[in-house]
Amino acid sequence: MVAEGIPELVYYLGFILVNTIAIVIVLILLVSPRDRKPTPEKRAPFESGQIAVGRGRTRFIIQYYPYLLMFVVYDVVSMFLFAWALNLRSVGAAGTVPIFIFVSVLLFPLGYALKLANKPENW
Amino acid sequence: MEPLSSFFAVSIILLAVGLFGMTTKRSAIRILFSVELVYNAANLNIIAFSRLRNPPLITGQIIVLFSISLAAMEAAVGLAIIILAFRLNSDIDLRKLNKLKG
Amino acid sequence: MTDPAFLVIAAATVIGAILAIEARDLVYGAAALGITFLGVAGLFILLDATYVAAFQIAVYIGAVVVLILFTVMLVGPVKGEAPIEHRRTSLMTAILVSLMLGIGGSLVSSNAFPGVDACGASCDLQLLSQTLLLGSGSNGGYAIQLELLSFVLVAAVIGALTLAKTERKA
Amino acid sequence: MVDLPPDPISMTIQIMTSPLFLKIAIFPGLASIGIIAALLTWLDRKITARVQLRIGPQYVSPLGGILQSFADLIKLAFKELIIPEKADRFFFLLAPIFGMVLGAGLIGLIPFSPETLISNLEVGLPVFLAFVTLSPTLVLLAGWSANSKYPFIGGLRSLFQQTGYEIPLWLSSIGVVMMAGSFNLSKIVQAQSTGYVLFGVHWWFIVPQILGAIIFLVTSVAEQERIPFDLPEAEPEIIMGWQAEYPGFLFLAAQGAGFIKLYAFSALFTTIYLGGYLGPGPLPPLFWSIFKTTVMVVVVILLRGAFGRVRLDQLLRYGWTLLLGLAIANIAITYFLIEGIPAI
Repeated sequence: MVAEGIPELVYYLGFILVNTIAIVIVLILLVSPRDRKPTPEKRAPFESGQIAVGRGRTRFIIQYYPYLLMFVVYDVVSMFLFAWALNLRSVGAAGTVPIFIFVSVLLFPLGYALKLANKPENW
Repeated sequence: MEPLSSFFAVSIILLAVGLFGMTTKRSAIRILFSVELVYNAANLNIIAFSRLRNPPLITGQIIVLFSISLAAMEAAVGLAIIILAFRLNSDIDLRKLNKLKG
Repeated sequence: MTDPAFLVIAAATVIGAILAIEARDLVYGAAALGITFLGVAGLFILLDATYVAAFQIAVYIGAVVVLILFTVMLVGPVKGEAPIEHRRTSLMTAILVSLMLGIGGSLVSSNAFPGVDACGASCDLQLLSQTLLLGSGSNGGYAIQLELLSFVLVAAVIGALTLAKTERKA
Repeated sequence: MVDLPPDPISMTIQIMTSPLFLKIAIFPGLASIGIIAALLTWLDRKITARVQLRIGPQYVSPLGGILQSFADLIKLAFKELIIPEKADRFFFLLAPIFGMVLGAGLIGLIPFSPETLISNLEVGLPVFLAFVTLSPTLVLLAGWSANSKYPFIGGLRSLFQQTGYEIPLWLSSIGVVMMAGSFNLSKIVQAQSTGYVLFGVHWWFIVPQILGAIIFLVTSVAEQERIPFDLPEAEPEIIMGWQAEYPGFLFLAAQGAGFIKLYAFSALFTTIYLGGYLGPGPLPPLFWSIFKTTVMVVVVILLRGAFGRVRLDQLLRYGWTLLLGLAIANIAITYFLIEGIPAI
């Protein structure tokens, strides 16, 4: 006897596997005849029709890095909130207080991150 | 069903790979990868040991929830340090970060 | 009898871990690390810890891998890592690794730990949040630890932000 | 007694006609996902054209050019596959294909009727949302791999946008979990038939969760990178963004992944807010789920005709202040709806 939910998971993983195989096969079947010796002009990056200058991976946006950090924090917060919400009716007020404190403490770094991200001269 | 010792074996291999990376690599990001691997080995071990009893110890799962959260924050701080080091030195090779050496 | 699902997931985990350390390009290393995290999540599912697996996918693959990729792309291509110089370090590592692998092998061969039985209703998801917030039996719950975790998170985030921002020259 | 070796032909027929295989292969699985993605492409073009007082595709087939996207598929499939110089081939090829797989994997979790579902996971909703979290990684890798400036800008924009709007999406769906007391999507649908009671009538979760539903709709449009939140592929600014360098079939895959995502998010909205397959009258459950999903798809497409595009800093500030605050407020309101207002 296996636990409830485990065979479902196997179906699901199988479904994803079948998807992958099907899409790859379709791609291989439909893949068009390739040019064996493409000219350099053909292989040049498109870049909105202009001649590419310099390295491709420049123009980095770092100003919004604080938001990325807040995403890490709030990912953790929302996973804990999910655990609380699942069992709200039996946990009741006694279990809600710690979660409430947890969320409200984590509002402070959000304020700091917003303040930093809105000042481009910091980055 | 799979014996628990197989899970311990996977955990030990992850730990060994992580330790190997920590001792032999020089790039700071690579060492961060190793630390994450060691974290994962520990988490896997805790979950596997919590299944040793039937019904399983739910405390093991809760410890792993905390551990994952802390590992995420450790990665965030570590990467911030790497960004700072890159800004100051334009290199993240740990053996070249020796400006504090007298 | 080895479960084929276990074999596939474990192989993906181990190969991902080795690639994460050894892949030449750091972006490939980060992607391989993501595969390892996904494999560990799969092993959690095989151990009936489904919520922990979802947590692992969301936090590790959703957040940590993205953050690592962002930093790797910011830092740009590394100019080739120099090979190991200190022979002593590599020797130590080799001894350590072989010792670990020996222990692992003996663990697998001896049937020290029995197979896991399916847990059915006792693996109920509701139990997790119940224990987390209120505790069960003599255990008083993890509310204090949760608050401590929130303070650690605040400290870590403010520290990381302060480190990463640039000081304006006055 | 010797076991007869099973006849391969009859075994194949048996497997091919088993309900699980039919579900995976036809509906709600592979074949239907492909056809629906093609039809949604047509619907998107047609409705947007009507909003802008144009006609839209009309030549392929008498029914208002309904076969236009199939014709496009054939055209794009026979285009030459040009991979730009210095591009990272592995991630360049992998990202759009894996995006399609991810979208199709989301469909596998949706219950279209009590029987028509591929997997009935006990942690269905978190798994759906956790899979959605994987997509910024893919878009970032796609933008990085092309080694060109506009795709890289698009990839980074997508990273900030999708991670920023992920959090209100999660927090707004927490309200549903609080009301239903389960992560299982089938149980969430069932909870809506016996769930919230107001004026002696059972209501779907859109009534007590109206604020959450609005936040969910807005953030899911942002996750799908559609107007007004299509900054990562903004055509006038950065020329399709991360899709700029994709040739023929890979461009089709990237676009198709977007439409599969539109379908999956509309189906999830139907499931958790609009009562899924529940509905009045003698009509079958399957009809109701498909009907409501279609309505949601049309609503999202109409948004495209009605709005302009926001700027990246505005987008992120709204997401992290207004939407996040409203989502937390929604959780508080839901808590008081369930537990009652405490007497002070």
